[in-house]
Amino acid sequence: MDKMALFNGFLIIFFIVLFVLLIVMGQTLRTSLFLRRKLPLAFCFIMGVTMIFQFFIPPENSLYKEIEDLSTKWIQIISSFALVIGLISLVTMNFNKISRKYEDWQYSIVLLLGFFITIFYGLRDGFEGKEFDFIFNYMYVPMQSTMFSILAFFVASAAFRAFRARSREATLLLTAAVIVMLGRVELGSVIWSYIPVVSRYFDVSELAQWINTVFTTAGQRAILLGASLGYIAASFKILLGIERSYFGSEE
Amino acid sequence: MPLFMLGLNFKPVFETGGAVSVEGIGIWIAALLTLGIYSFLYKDNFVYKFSEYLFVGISAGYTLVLTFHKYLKPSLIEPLQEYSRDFYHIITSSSFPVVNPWMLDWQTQLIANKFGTQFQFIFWFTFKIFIFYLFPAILGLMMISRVIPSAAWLSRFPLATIVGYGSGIVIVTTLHASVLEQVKASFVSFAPLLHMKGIDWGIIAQSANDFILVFGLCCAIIYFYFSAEHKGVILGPASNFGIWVLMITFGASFGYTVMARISLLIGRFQFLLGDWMQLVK
Amino acid sequence: MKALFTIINNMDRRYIFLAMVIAVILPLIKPLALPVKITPNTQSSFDVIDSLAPGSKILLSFDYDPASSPELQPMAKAVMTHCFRKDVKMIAVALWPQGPMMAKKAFESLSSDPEFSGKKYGVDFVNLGVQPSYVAVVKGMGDSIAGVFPTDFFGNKTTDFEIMKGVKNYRDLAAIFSLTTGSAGIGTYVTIANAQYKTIVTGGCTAISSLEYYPYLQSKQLIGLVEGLKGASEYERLVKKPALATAGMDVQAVVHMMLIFFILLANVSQMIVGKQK
Amino acid sequence: MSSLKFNHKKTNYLLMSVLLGFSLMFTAGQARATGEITAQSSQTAEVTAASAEATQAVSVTAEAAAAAETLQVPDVPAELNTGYTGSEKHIKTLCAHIIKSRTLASKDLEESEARVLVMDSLAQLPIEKLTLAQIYVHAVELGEKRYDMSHSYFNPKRSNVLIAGILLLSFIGYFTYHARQGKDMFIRKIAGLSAIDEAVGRATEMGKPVLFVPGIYDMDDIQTIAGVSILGHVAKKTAEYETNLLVPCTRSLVMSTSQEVVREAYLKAGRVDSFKPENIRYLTDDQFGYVAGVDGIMMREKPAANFYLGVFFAESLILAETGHHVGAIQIAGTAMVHQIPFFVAACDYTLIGEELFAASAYLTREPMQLGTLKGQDVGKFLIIIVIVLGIVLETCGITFFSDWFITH
Repeated sequence: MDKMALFNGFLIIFFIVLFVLLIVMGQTLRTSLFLRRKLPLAFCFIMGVTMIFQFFIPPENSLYKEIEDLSTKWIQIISSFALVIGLISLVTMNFNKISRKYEDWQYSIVLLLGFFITIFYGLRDGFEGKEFDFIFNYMYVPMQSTMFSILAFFVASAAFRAFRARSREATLLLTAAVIVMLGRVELGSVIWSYIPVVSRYFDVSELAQWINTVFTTAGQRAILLGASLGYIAASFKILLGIERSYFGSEE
Repeated sequence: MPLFMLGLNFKPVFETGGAVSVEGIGIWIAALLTLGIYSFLYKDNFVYKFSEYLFVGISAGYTLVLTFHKYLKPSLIEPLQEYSRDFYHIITSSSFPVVNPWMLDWQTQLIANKFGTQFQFIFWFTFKIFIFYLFPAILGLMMISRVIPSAAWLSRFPLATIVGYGSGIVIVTTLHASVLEQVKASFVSFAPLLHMKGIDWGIIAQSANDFILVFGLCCAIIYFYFSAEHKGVILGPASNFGIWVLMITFGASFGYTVMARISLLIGRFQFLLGDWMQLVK
Repeated sequence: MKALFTIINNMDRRYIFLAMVIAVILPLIKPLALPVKITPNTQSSFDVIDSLAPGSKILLSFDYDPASSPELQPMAKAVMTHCFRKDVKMIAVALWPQGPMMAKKAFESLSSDPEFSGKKYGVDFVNLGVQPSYVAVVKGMGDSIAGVFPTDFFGNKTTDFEIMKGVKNYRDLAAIFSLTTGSAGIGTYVTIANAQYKTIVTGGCTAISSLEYYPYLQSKQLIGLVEGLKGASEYERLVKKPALATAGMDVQAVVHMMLIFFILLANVSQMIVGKQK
Repeated sequence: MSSLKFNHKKTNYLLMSVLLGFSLMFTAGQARATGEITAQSSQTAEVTAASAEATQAVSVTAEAAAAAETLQVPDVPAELNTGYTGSEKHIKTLCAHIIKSRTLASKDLEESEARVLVMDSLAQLPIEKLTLAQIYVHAVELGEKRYDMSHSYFNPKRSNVLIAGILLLSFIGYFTYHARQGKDMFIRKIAGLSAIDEAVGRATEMGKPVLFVPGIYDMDDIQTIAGVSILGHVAKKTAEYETNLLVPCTRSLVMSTSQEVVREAYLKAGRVDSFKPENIRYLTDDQFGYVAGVDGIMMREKPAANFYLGVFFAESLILAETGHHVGAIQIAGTAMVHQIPFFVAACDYTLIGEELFAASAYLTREPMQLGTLKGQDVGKFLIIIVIVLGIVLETCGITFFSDWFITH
């Protein structure tokens, strides 16, 4: 047990030293255009091609699993580290807000309290801790599902505002929506039966089903196929370094 | 108590013995936070601000806890501990059992003199640790180097790695799962219509549906055509019809989703009216 | 007139929200029991229980967890209500780890109802808990139920209960009702209990997984299937005790109609206001 | 946004080497899949030698091993315990069982392949007194050997993906590199993208900020990257007009990338001093926590132009409705099929699916990017042709074409 603590301490010091070394390296080498521009693109290319290669390896070959494991581990580790910058930004921003007494600074205290208490219990006890469980079950989950359920209200207000027959397209949109909504519930069929002529020839739930199987399939498939081409072309541009605006500055 | 006069019977915070009930307090907190978030629908107010900031704080904390326990620990810290311990045991030839299967394999090979010298063993060990754990960790540290502006360019390496990973996977998986599958699903057969004897309305209706589906699909694809103006004999009407198909699709899937959204709302109100106010059983 | 429609046309969205809240709360507190078409699957599932003689025993299997409880818990309560009324006795088991908790909640909620105050645990209902490895459990019960579940969920000896007198295995049961989500459940009972012991199997499942069981329905290995919240509301309607499922379906119907009404209202007001402009 | 000097020659070599690599893999894979490659047999030889050693060492364990080995023989379905008569029905049942057998089930064998296995086993087994079970056991063993791909580097079942990929990518690649010769290409108007300038301009007039939401996924999703590249364009405009730009993020990688992109845009506009990194902030990784935070920002900062570009799920409508409530002009774009309807209903402009990916080309008008777009268009044309061809063949009862599209 003691040795483990020693090792963990060593690990932390090791990473700190590594970090300092990296910073020093970063500052001394920052003029190298090869390192700044070409090498990252090479990383991107190699990573992408490896993933494509992995896809074509038969799953029985142990290499398939190894590349999969390795790459997911890499991504997990990198994004775990990356989270730190986000959290640093969150915490410093709210600290600034409190110390400079910006508008609504009191709420930032709530935010930081919530943040640090959750981290404290979460890191101390893992997911099994009683306090963490309380925070999770009685604060996190209810707020999450409440925020999700707000959607129902917005569906109503968006329908009221947007589904107006201003143009031919909008009319199609609202007609399809109304028919499908009628077809989804029993009461809809009852109301539908009061509509003269049409109701004698079409059952509303069947009509809704028909719209779904014919038009929705066609429309969604078209979007999917188009988007797939977009995906492929964009990935192609990224892998070859044609699209690299996500790097930001060129210099 | 005016609430009792209204016939309301809220979840008690205290148990019958007088002890504080954790569940009772929890339900009260959850209910108040729920109402706090709903109050946003009326207008922005201090209760909502309180719930919002608390929610952001707790969920950011939860993200960190989750990342640490589910990703960082099992994929970096624990393996490093395990490997180093095993390495120490092997190098010192101690009697402690080696845990890691990979290291166990190497140990048996070392003992059987099949691995080569101890130097070679140390080399391969370092190599493996480097590839699996140190390299991604260095990339991660490079990401953190963003806090120092003059070394911020280092963060391009991890960024490029992640972007490359995503792009590589996306090319093959969309081809595999979207393009080929969706194209194949569009191969409808009109053979029943050709071989129909007499007039069978079922077959005619099926074929008509199939035709509308494929025609609508092609027109909607044409709507996405970029390198020509949507005018003329073919492109104009086709892309127009394509837009109609898309609009019907949007309307229908809007209408279709309403039910699922309301279910969520029902769930929340069942909690408020049932668990908290104990009005609904 | 025009002024009215102008107001409606630019109505504050908060009125819509208010209407929404009312449309959700009212049916929840007092179910409206709007018309429901009983589907043949629910009807035949109901008929299985309805045709049992008083005093006969069924196996009620709780094969779900809290995630599916919004759909399956009302269903469980409806079936239990039906059984209590017909004086059919229930042996509750579970193939999912959290199933026994669901069974416990359902029994507690029903036994607090004055209608069923005479129903006793161990006489009319028993909760045998859960055992791991569901295929082995379902197979084992063909030999001896008490052998697979030596104690109930609370640790009492199974054979001591009055309800277990004269019950050894599937042959002593009138039917099996499985409330299923996921892999363990109806499928397991059909392929083992029905195929080998010819016990009648019926059940209910979540709306998403219902298609899976249609082949069994066609081959008559599964008699009746209560599908999702809609099926549960139909079952509640059949036992004439509207509760959560009915309320849920009522809310759905009311809100859907309300939305359509709002859309129509918006279009009418738009037309009137737009024309006179 | 960036006028790159790109070394096309080198990229050409890269492209060629990738294609070359694939074709090598393909040939190697074919050779392995069909062939009894020497490495494989030597491997088996090794295994047998090893097991022989074991037998010599401890004979008792060898017996146990043998017993274990008989257990490993595929459990024969009871249906097969009858004599083989050579009838078609027998062969059919054999094939059906072989396809379903425990070890071969994962290989997705076709019936014709199973039939070949049966025929080969018949050729190798003695003819007298054969039972179906014997044939079954032999065929499954044969199949295990033949379809063992643990040493192959190419999965022939996925060759359709490879061919489709090479086809599409070569179109896209051809037009991309063809375009750089300076031919100006036409691109149709995309309303949502043309409205960006107008929206930012309106925000400036009203003296209110601009809000940009880059979706809820990380940088490894292409939609996020497309969104971030549009962010660069929006930032350029806000820098020119000196309008505040708010970018709340749900992933810290996206946050740091956005900061970099926006800083670059301000740098190019010569307004570095008005760049505020604290406006590009991280909230939380949680989907709804993020939505709560963004809603709060909208209610308090009252932006006049909202952009939602990237991956969106259920939060799409929550954001768009709140944004409309505060009176912002809203431009959305996503390829998430199920969320587009909500954006269409609640936003002023929506980029549907592929239009989001076309944005980069549309806004920068770089020849290479436009070329890629042209390649995509040819891809669409190709898909329509393939669908029509497939329908014609299917109607004529010819199935090989549609069979080729089956994915494994």
